[in-house]
Order: sequence, then C-alpha cells, then structure tokens
Amino acid sequence: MTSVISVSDLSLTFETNDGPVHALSKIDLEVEKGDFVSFIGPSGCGKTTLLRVIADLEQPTSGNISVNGTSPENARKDRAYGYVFQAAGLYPWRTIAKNVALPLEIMGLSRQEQERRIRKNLELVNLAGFEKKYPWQLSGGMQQRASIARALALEPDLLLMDEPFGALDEIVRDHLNEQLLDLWAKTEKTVVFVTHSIPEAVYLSTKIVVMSPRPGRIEDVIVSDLPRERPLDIRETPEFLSLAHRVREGLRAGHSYED
Amino acid sequence: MTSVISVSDLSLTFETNDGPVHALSKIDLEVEKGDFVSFIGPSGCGKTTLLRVIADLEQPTSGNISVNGTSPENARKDRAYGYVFQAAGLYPWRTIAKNVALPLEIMGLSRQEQERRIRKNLELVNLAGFEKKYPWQLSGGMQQRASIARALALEPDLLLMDEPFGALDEIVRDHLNEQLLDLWAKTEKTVVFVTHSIPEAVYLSTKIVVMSPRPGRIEDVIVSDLPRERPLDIRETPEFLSLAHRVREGLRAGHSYED
Amino acid sequence: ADSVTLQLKWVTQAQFDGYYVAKAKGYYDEAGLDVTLKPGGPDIAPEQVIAGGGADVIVDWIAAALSARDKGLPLVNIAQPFAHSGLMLTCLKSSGIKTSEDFKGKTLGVWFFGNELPFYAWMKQLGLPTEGGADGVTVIKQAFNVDPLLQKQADCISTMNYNEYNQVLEAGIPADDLVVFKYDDVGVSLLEDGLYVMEDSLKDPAFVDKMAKFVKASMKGFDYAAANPEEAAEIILDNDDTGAQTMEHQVSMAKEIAKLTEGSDGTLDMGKYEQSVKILLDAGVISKEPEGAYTTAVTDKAKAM
Amino acid sequence: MITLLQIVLLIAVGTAVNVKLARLRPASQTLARLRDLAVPMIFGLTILAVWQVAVTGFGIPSVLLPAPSAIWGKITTEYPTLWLDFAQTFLQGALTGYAIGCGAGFLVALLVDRVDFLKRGLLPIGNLVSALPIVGVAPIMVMWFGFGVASKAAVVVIMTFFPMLVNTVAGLNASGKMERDLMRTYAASHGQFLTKLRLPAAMPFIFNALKINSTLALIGAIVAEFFGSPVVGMGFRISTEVGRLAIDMVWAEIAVAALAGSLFYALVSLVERLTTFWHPSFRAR
Amino acid sequence: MSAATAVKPLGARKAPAFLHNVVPVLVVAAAIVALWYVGAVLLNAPQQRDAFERAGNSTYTAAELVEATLNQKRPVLPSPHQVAEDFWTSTVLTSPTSKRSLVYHGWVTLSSTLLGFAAGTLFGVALAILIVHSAVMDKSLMPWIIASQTIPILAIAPMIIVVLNAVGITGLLPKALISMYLSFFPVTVGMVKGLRAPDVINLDLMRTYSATQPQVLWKLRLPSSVPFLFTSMKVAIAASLVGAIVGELPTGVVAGLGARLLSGSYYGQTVQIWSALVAASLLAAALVALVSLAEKIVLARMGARP
Ligand SMILES: Nc1ncnc2c1ncn2[C@@H]1O[C@H](COP(=O)(O)OP(=O)(O)OP(=O)(O)O)[C@@H](O)[C@H]1O
Ligand SMILES: Nc1ncnc2c1ncn2[C@@H]1O[C@H](COP(=O)(O)OP(=O)(O)OP(=O)(O)O)[C@@H](O)[C@H]1O
Ligand SMILES: Cc1ncc(C[n+]2csc(CCO)c2C)c(N)n1
Ligand SMILES: [Mg+2]
Ligand SMILES: [Mg+2]
Repeated sequence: MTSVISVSDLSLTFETNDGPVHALSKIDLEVEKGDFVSFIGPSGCGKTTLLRVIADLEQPTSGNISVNGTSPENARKDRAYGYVFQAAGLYPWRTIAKNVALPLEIMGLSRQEQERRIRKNLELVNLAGFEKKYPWQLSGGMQQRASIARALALEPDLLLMDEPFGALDEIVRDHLNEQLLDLWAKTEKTVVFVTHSIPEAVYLSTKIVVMSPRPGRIEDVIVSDLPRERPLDIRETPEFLSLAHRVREGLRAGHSYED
Repeated sequence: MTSVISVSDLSLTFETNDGPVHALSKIDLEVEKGDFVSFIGPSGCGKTTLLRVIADLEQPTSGNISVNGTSPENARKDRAYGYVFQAAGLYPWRTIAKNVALPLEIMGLSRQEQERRIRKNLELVNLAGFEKKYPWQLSGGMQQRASIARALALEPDLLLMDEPFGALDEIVRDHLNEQLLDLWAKTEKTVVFVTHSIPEAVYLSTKIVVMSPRPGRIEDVIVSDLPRERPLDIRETPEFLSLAHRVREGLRAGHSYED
Repeated sequence: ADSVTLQLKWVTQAQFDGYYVAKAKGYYDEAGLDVTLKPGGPDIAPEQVIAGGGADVIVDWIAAALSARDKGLPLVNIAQPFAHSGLMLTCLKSSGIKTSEDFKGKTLGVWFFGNELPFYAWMKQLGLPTEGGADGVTVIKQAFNVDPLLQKQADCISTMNYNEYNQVLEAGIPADDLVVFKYDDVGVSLLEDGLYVMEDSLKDPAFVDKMAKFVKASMKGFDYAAANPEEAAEIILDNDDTGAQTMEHQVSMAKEIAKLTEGSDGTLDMGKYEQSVKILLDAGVISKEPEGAYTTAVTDKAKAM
Repeated sequence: MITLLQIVLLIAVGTAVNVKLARLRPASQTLARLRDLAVPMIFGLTILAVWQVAVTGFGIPSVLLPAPSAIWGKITTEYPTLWLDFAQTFLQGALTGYAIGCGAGFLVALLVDRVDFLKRGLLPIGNLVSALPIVGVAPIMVMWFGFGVASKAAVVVIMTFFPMLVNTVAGLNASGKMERDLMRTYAASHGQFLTKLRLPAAMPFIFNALKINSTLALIGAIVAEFFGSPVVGMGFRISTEVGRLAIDMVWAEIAVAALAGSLFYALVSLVERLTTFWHPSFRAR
Repeated sequence: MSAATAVKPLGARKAPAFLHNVVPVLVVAAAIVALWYVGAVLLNAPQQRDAFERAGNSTYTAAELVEATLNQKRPVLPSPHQVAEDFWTSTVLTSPTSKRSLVYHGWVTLSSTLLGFAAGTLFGVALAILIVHSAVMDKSLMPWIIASQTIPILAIAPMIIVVLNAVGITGLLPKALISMYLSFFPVTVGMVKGLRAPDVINLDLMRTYSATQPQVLWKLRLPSSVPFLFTSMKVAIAASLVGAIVGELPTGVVAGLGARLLSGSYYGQTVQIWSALVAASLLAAALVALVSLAEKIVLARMGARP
C-alpha cells in the first residue's frame, strides 16, 4: 500500500497577541491509499489545523509532512484533493449551481460536464430545485450541503472534510453517510474526515484518530476491523459498540472536563 | 400557567428571484412559562425561520403570534429574550471577552457586573483563558461556545437557541446539556431550542416539536413525561428510548428520503 | 484716517505700480487715507467684489464695468489713469502674417473674460468670420501665458504691451521675428484700467472727497513710478506675496506702463469713452446707451486740490 | 423680516411634506418609485423656492446671485448653446477621460496587485498622481495636448485615476480568508483567483470609485477649459460669462452640469445595484 | 488593553519592512525619472531646433541638441534636474519664512488642507450617518449632495470667497471651506456604503438586544465601516489638497502652492510650476501615507488578521 499522507513529528504554534498557542504538537500520522480516516477530539484540539496543514493552507512550525509523496504545496497545485470547510463559505454573488460550478470552471471542464456534475451532486445532497437560489436564501444545513456538493463535484482522489455533516439532521446525515461510504468504496478514494460524532466516526472509518487539546496532540489511533461493506444496522453490533467505547474512552482521557 | 409564546395559523412566504418559498405554513404552537421546547426537523423545514419570527427578526405573512402576551416587536424591545444564532456571528474587531460584553454594554450594566458575567459564562462554556483572543483565532466550536456565552450573559427569562451545540463534540455537548438543564431548572427559564439530535431533544425538552419541509409545517408535538430532574443516564431508560423512537418516526414521516 | 479698499484687476505687478508706490511712499498717508490694496487674478471679477461690499473702489476695464452697469450693477467711472490701451495681437512672422489681410485660415489666441470685445469688433471691421474655416479665423481661448505662440499652437496671441509681449521677447524670440497689431492703432481699443465705484456711494460728499484725495495721491504715485521705474519695480517685488515676479520683468513693465499713463491726470478722455461705448453697443454687450456711467466730480475736485 | 418668515414657512412645509411622504408605505411598486422620485424633487423645489424668495426679498444683486427664475429664463432661450457646450465638454471630454482614467486606474491596480514589487514601488508613487492639483495640471495638458478636447480628457484621466486605483486595491483585498483558502485548495491561477473571487468581492469598492469619479470627471472637464479651450464648452462659457457678468448664464451652465452629473451618477448607481445585489448594503432592510 | 502588545510587533517589524519598501519605490522612481528625461528631450526638441536656427546655428550635433533641450529657460517639459534644482533652492536654500520659499507656501496650503479635511471628514461622516438612519434624508438629500459635486467649484469659488469676504470671513476659512466641499463627498459616499456593510446576522444580533440606533451605530456600523472610511479618507485628503489649492486662486493669488502654480503659469515659468507640482504631490503622498499609517494602527488595534 502507498502512503497518501505521511506526517512525522509535526508541530504548529500560532503566535497571538497574548502569547503562543500550541495548536499541534509532535503529530505522527500515516494515511494509506483507500483509507477513511476520522479525526475526533474536543473542540479546539487542532483537528481543523491539522487538516489545513495537509491542504497546505497552514505552514507547520516544525516537522515533516508529505501528501501524495510530495510536499503539500505540490499536492495542492496538482489539485490532489477536495476540501469541505467547517463553515460553508459560499460566494454570495453566485447562485447555488454556480457555486458548485466554481471549481469546475477553474479546472476548465466543458459546459456539459459541468452541468452533469452539478445536477448529480446537488441531487446527491438533496438540493435539486435550489439551483437558482442565492446562498443567503438557504437554511444553514442547506448551505452546508451545497458546500459538500461543491467539493464532491471535483471528484478528487483525496477528500478532506471538516465536520461536513455538523448542521444536518440524523436522517439526512445517515443518508449522506451511506452515500459517502458508497462513493468511497466504489471509487477507491482516500478520505480524511473531521467529526464530533462517535458513531459517525466508527461507522465511516478504517482508522480513527483521537486527539486532545493544549497542546493539540494525538491521544490514540484506532484501526477499525469492521468490514468495508457497512449496512446502517452495523451500528447495533457488539464490535461497533466496543469500538465506540474505545473512542469514548480516548476522548475522555484527553478531555478537560475531568472533574 | 401563562403562555409565553402563542402562535396561531402563522404562515411565512419568502419571495425570491425564482418564485415564492413557503417557509412556514399554518403553524400553531403554545409555549408555556418554564417549558423547554425543542424544534427538530430536516434541514430547510423552517426551524430557524420560526425562531426568527418569535424573535421579531422576520415578519409573518399571515397569522398571529404573541410573545410574553404582547407582540414580538414589543417583547424584543423589552429585551425579553436571548438569542443564539446558528452561525456564531461574533464581531471580528472585538476580543472574545468584548464580544460577550456587547449585550451587557448595550443594557448599560456596570463594569463590575459585566466582568462578573463575562468570567462566569466563559467559564461555563470552558473558554476561560481565551478572553483576549479574537474570533478568527478560535476554532469553530470555540466560536460557537463564545456565542452561547454571549447569549447566556444576558440572563434572559426566555432563551431562543438555534442549534447551539451543532459544532461541539459529544463530551462538551453532554456537559453543556447538563449545564443548560441545570440553569433552566434553577431559574425557571423558558427555552426554545433548535436541534438535529434526537437524544438531545428528548433529554432536554418538556415538549418536542417535529417539523417537516415544503411547506414548512408542524408534523407532531410530543409532550415529554420525563421528570424535570434528569441525570445523564436517564438516556438509557425505556421511557427515554420510546420518546426518541416517536420523534424518529415523526421525522421519517415528514422526510423526503422516503425511497 | 479714512480707509479705502482698492480691488485690483490682476495680480501684483508693475501694471499697478502707481498705487503701490503711492502707498509705499506715503502719499496716501499724507492725504489722510488708509489704503488697502487687494490683488486680483484671473478668477476675480472686481465688479463682483464691489457688489459684495469687499471694496470701495475697483480697477476695471470699461467693457466689464459697463456690462455690469447694464445688468443692474451701477458702476461709475470716477477716473481713468490709463490714457492708452496696451492690448495687442502679437504674431509670429514665420506664420506668414504681415498685415491684417493675412489672418484668413489662421488660429488666433484671444483672452475672454470680457476682454474679447475689441478683438471681435476688429474682426467685424475686417469682415472676417470667426467660426474657423479657410475664409475665416479659428479662435481659441488663450489662458494667461504666451506658450501657445512659443509652441506654435496659435499663429497670433493676445498680449499686453507691458507684460506678455515682454515675455515673448524674454523667451528668446527677437522682436524682428514678430508682427504686432495694436488695438489702439486700428481704432477698436477699449479703455483699460479705470477706477470705478458704486453709484450710490457718490451721493455722499465725504466719499467724493475721499476719492478725490485717493485719485490725486495715486496719480502722484504713477508719476513717480514713471520717473523711477527701477524703484517702482522694487516696491512691486516687496509687495508680491507669491515670490514669483522678477526684477527684470517688472522694470520693463514699469517702463511700458509709464507710456500708457503718460499725460493722464486721471481725467476721462471723452473721445475714447464714446469709442468704447460704440463698440460695446455694436457688439450687443450693452443693450442701451449708458447714462451716468461716468462722473468728472472726483477728478475735478482732485485737480482743484 | 417678511422674507425671513416666508423662508421659514417654505422650509417647514417642504420638510413636513417630505417626512410624510417618506413615512408612507406605498401600496404598489410603481407608487413607491414615484414616491422615491417625488421626495428629492420636493426637497429641490423647496431649495429653489427659498432661493427665489431670498434673492428677491433681500435684493441680492443679480451679478452675485441670480434668481432661479432668471436662470430658467436663460435655459429656455439659450438651450442651443447649452447643448453645444454640453456635447463638447461632457460627451467628448468628460466621458472619454472617465473611461480612460477609470480603465487605467483599474488596470494599474491589477498590475500592482499581480506584481508585489510594483505594489510596494508604484502604489506610493501612484499616490503622488492623486494630488496633482487640477490648476497645475490643466495648463500643462493644454500645452501638451492642445486646446481641444484631448487636453480636457487628459485632465479627467489624471483626476479619476487615483480614486479608482485606491478603491480597486482596497477591494481586491476585501475578500474573506476562508473564501481565499477555498481558491487555494483549487490551486486556482492568479487570473482565476481574480475573476472568480477577488474581483466580484471588489465590486462594491470599484463602484465606489466609479461613483466618485462620475462627478469628478465633469468638474475636471469643465475646469480644464478655464485654462485654454476652443470657443465652445461649458467651462469656456462659464469663465467667459463670468467676465461679462452674465451670472444667470453661468448658473444655467451649472444647472446643466448638475443635471448631467446627477443622471450619470444615477446610471452608475443603477448598474451597481444590478451587479452587486448580493452585498449586504442592498439586502439589509 | 491590548494596545501596547498589539503595537509592539508592528514597531518591531518596521525596520526590515521599511527597507523592503524603499528599494521598489526607488526603482520605480528611477524608471519614472528616466522616462521623464526621454519625454523632456522629445517635447523640447522642436523649440530648441527653432532656437538654434534663429541663432544661425545649423551645425549642432545631437548631443548639443539634447544638452540644450534639457536646460531650456522655458521648456515645454522641464527636465528632472531643473525641477530638482529649483525645488532644492526654493525649499532648502531659501529661508522658510521667505515668500520665495516653497516651505512657506506649502505650509499655507497645508494648514487649509488639514482644516478642510478635518471638517470635510466630520461633515461627510455626519451626513452618511444621517442618510443611513433616515429614509427622508436618504431620499431627499443624496441626489442633491451628488448634484452639489457636479458644480464646477472653480466657477463658484470666487463667488463664495467674495461673499464670505463681504461678511468678514477671510484668511484660512474660505479656503478650508472649499477643501471641505471637495473632501466631504468621497467620505459620504464611502461611509454610506460602509455603514450599510454589516452582515445581516450582525444587525439581527443587535435587534435581538433591542439596541438603540446610536448603539448599533457605535458598536456595529462604525467598526465595520472602518475599511471604507480609510479608503475614502485617502481619496478625501487628496481632494482636500486640491480644494485648498483651488481656493487659493480667487483669494487674489496671495500665497500657497496654488498661488505659485498660477503665477508660474502667468509668466510661463514652467520650472516653477513643476516644482510647485512636485511639492503638492509630495505633500499629498505624505498625507496619504499618514492616513495609511493610521489605518494600519487602527486595524491592528481592531484585531485584524495580519
Ligand atoms: N432570506 C430568505 N430568502 C428566501 N428563502 C429563504 C430565506 N431564508 C430561508 N429561506 C428558505 O426558507 C426555508 C426554511 O429555512 P430555515 O432557515 O428556516 O430552515 P431550517 O429549518 O433552519 O434548516 P437548517 O436545519 O438547515 O438550518 C428554506 O427552504 C430556505 O431556503
Ligand atoms: N489563526 C489562528 N491564530 C491563533 N490561534 C489559532 C488560529 N487558528 C486556530 N487557533 C487555535 O488553535 C487551536 C486549534 O484550533 P482548531 O481550529 O484546529 O481546532 P478544532 O480541533 O478544529 O476545533 P473545533 O472542533 O472547535 O473546530 C485552538 O486553540 C485555536 O484557538
Ligand atoms: C483669464 C484672463 N482674463 C483676462 C486677461 C487679460 N488681462 C486683463 S488684465 C491683464 C494684465 C496684464 O498682464 C491681462 C492680461 C488674461 N490674461 N486672462
Ligand atoms: Mg475545527
Ligand atoms: Mg436553521
């Protein structure tokens, strides 16, 4: 297996007006091709920051990182990944369809291909019929779904997703979880995924990275032995529950509400 | 019991560039003093819109609504409620402490009182130590917690909260759920709460309003018979699970992923 | 002492040396007057200043003064220190102009701001249309300086013999290369630099008396300046707040001004006055023969002093 | 005294009517449009009425300030001249200069934005151009470009260049951090960055400059004519008629200038509304 | 509170940043000077050929021609060194109290510029506040404010000054008034936009607090309009300088850079015009730079991302 992301001894410190913030401290991590890796951990533990480092949106203070066997910068320039931000970040002057079209225009796809992908992905996130709306005319969850469609439309081999399903209800979430898993299994994608939901992390992942804050570090890396084919009701099996338990323990260990 | 919010036959239609959107249709709802009411429903079903109507941030197209026995406008002018937005909406030029101070300055509280409330509420949401940071120096979840602290600092009798805990991990979420419940029980507050989490809705609420979209309407109103005192492990009781089941059924009924 | 405010028509320069000399030499003080001299400029219409109460008396050209009177601002000429006109049209010999016959098809620079009337009167006299074309002349609105001639943007430009003409010479073009047409010579000149006041103020004998003293002292100043152009130029430089004037230029200007004021005691020459009025009437600048637009009361009194 | 009373009365009536009108909630779109037109009209009419009453009541000499009725008289009799002047100064001088000046300011902003070296080198020097006072520049432009419209357009170019440069540069930096990060994840080229994100985000600023420049262009073209011109043009007419004390004609030209300038501004505002409808300033209630 | 810590790193970064910026400015300036020389040769050559011919010199070399074009007494475009020389003599070698000193004239202009700018900015902001808060003001005032700016100031400036003089207002004030007239407009336009720029959610938050209009203004609208304010102020201070210079003309050309420009213009002293222009530009650049500096400091204190 080839290593898609390889991080070693990576640290990142933000200098702020009242002192340094150690957002990441001595991170080691390997993500292999076809992996579905989830980052889970308390708010402020550095999940977003780590994802941003992988995406070459943030420069580490020290340590090494390679993406697709090269530097994150080169990987970014090769358009190696699609990124879903924690906030939707839609452009207010573009309609929903046009927002999804944005990366496709940039990659220079043909009109037809653009339209095909827009339709397909807006349908996937259940936003068909909202093509001509502007972002401020959508509810919070709808905006988030639009931004997911935008990233999926790129059809990248590597998907970086920062809490993509945070603002969605359970049923849509289940639906999208299934869709994502399906996509992943079919297309051999590699996914790095930030979530707060333990069941979601366990249901989706081949590898769960539990992080803890101040300084941001990796508490535990749990490799899941669940099969790649996962019907929704796998979530009631004892294997599933025991994995979930282990994640919860890891979370508690690194958590500050220990009183 | 006195009715804090009383909605009858309320509809709201948005006019957009490609036709009207029926965000709310014939809504009837009573919220009594001391109630903890949750709105739950698929993304885009009108939860935020209904909350905004209660807060006098949106004008209904037809129907009646009263808040605290008067019009929403008067209630707003009396500063009858605190509101937590779905997005954090912190002011970028203010530090976290100053952001929490904002409503207190507007109400003209004394410096001391302001400081006391800032400290207390930032501690409550576990953001002590981040007073002097600017919003962009915080993680997504931390921003959301800051905005919760800002609303709680007002100490209003009526709390309107739009998915306040969406971006938080399970443990912080549990913690804040407990804190909120504690506050509610102690101070006899009335809370209207939007959430996507069925367990959260059942755990917190005295009344669960299940909504469904297009047009946005109320599918079911479930009155909870759980005791007001609710330890966290109440979530394993059969009463709890049966309530959760009923909510899930309601959700499914109104949902569009019925295929 | 009685105070008098005089609004000049142009910037501080030897054109007005009589007033500056009278002030510097104490002639006004001797007459018991406290005189303030306000420099003008291209944007200042002295008639507006006096209408707004910003001056007691102004230096003005007759075209502007009479057209103001025609428009309901009753200005009255009380004295005419400049007996002659200094306005000319200066042409480059190289443009092929030798006489006024040669203007056809040429571009001529003209000062407007009320100063264009002699020019149009002359062109009418010559029968030349001013709308351009091969049979007429092309008129451009010339700004303050002589650059259009130097850069050949115009074949001829307006000059004052005491100022711009010297500037052309100073720029290195010898007088031999130039052809000059004086408006005085072709009989279309208008009266320049006269002193004008509001008609109402003349009802007050004390004001008439004050003006008489003022005119007398000013003419004394002009006489002194005519006799001592270098000293006059120095006084001008002392009074120039912009610090842009040069000694050389002001001396030559003072010498030319001496020629224009020569023989004048401030009395209005009725022949020149009638000529001016006729031109203005013909051009339609004034709608009717002006009445009471001049008075000899002040100069009579001044001469009697 | 009576004049003063009349003035107070006029102001009171005008304001009252306007306050009433503005508070009105018109039943239809057309009515609302009509109202939006009526309010400034009434305001303007009030000013004109006060002006008229003051000039006649206080006996202000017409060479200082003519009455609106006299100005209107001039407009009705002299409109052929006014039209020729307008065509020369506005249509030929101001518009050309506006297009070139705004265009140049915009392009230089793009260049400066592209080449960091220029940003640090050219921008401070671009500031120098801003303060080239029109009274200094206009004679030079006449010297260089002649007495015709070219020199007027050149003055307008210089006047409009800087506001556009400053605003475009500010606008190009106005996009949000996350929006820019998104473009980075697409490894968008500089041009894509510009056309897809930074230019749209800069539009409110660019329109700011277009609006300010729309008035500057007209002033510039008019004032430039003071420093040398053919014998036609609004600036020519103004400076000539001031000399002849035909102040009513001066104000007639000014009225034309004000009308043309306002319409031009309104046009730019309309385009702004159509293209930056998404900006919060058009969405907020 | 965070002022001391926020300003410090800015100061600490100053020294290298300064060098970082100086080199490009110098390079661009050098390029401009070079272009200027070329322009001077091209524009002055025709006149110079005439002059040579008049002097009977028809055998001049190209070098002689270039040399002469760059040192004419009345050049169409004076060469940079002529301007620099005149600038140097009239600023450094002349006592600042002398009427021939550009420092003296610059100061005269600067004082009315600053007064006019301060008044214009305050007035502009005040108008914008009125417009944003009152539908009546928005609808009735705005069109007339725009119309006011289409009035060619140079045409009515003399009348304004005459009228003000008549009522006894003289000296700095009339000029400052014209400065203000030119500078308030960019501020008003920019601030109307800026005060309306806060996002809907931020305004809604204020509504939920039932904040008074002054509170919304002070705590939300003004802070979020700061980028617009500074951009406008940069345009306004330049406009203000132009206004001061324009205002100097009808005061009877007494003193100030405007008076220098105009008197240079009367006597065709191109070199003097150009050094006055250079002085005006440097003054403007300095003023704009000051506004930029203020912007940086204010934005840093407002916690802007570096
Ligand atoms: N300003 C607006 N203009 C037009 N349509 C709007 C506007 N705001 C909301 N809508 C529409 O109204 C419907 C309800 O939106 P609302 O924000 O209330 O949903 P929600 O239940 O809060 O969803 P979510 O859980 O995703 O936040 C949606 O279909 C949305 O597109
Ligand atoms: N630009 C920045 N400047 C300074 N500090 C920052 C910056 N960005 C993030 N931080 C800090 O780094 C830490 C990690 O932030 P990060 O956004 O990675 O958290 P997270 O794990 O994604 O949290 P959440 O689940 O709440 O989104 C936090 O303490 C935050 O305050
Ligand atoms: C705009 C303008 N108007 C008039 C004149 C003519 N003029 C009247 S007095 C005087 C003084 C002579 O130097 C001159 C030239 C001008 N030059 N520029
Ligand atoms: Mg995060
Ligand atoms: Mg919502």
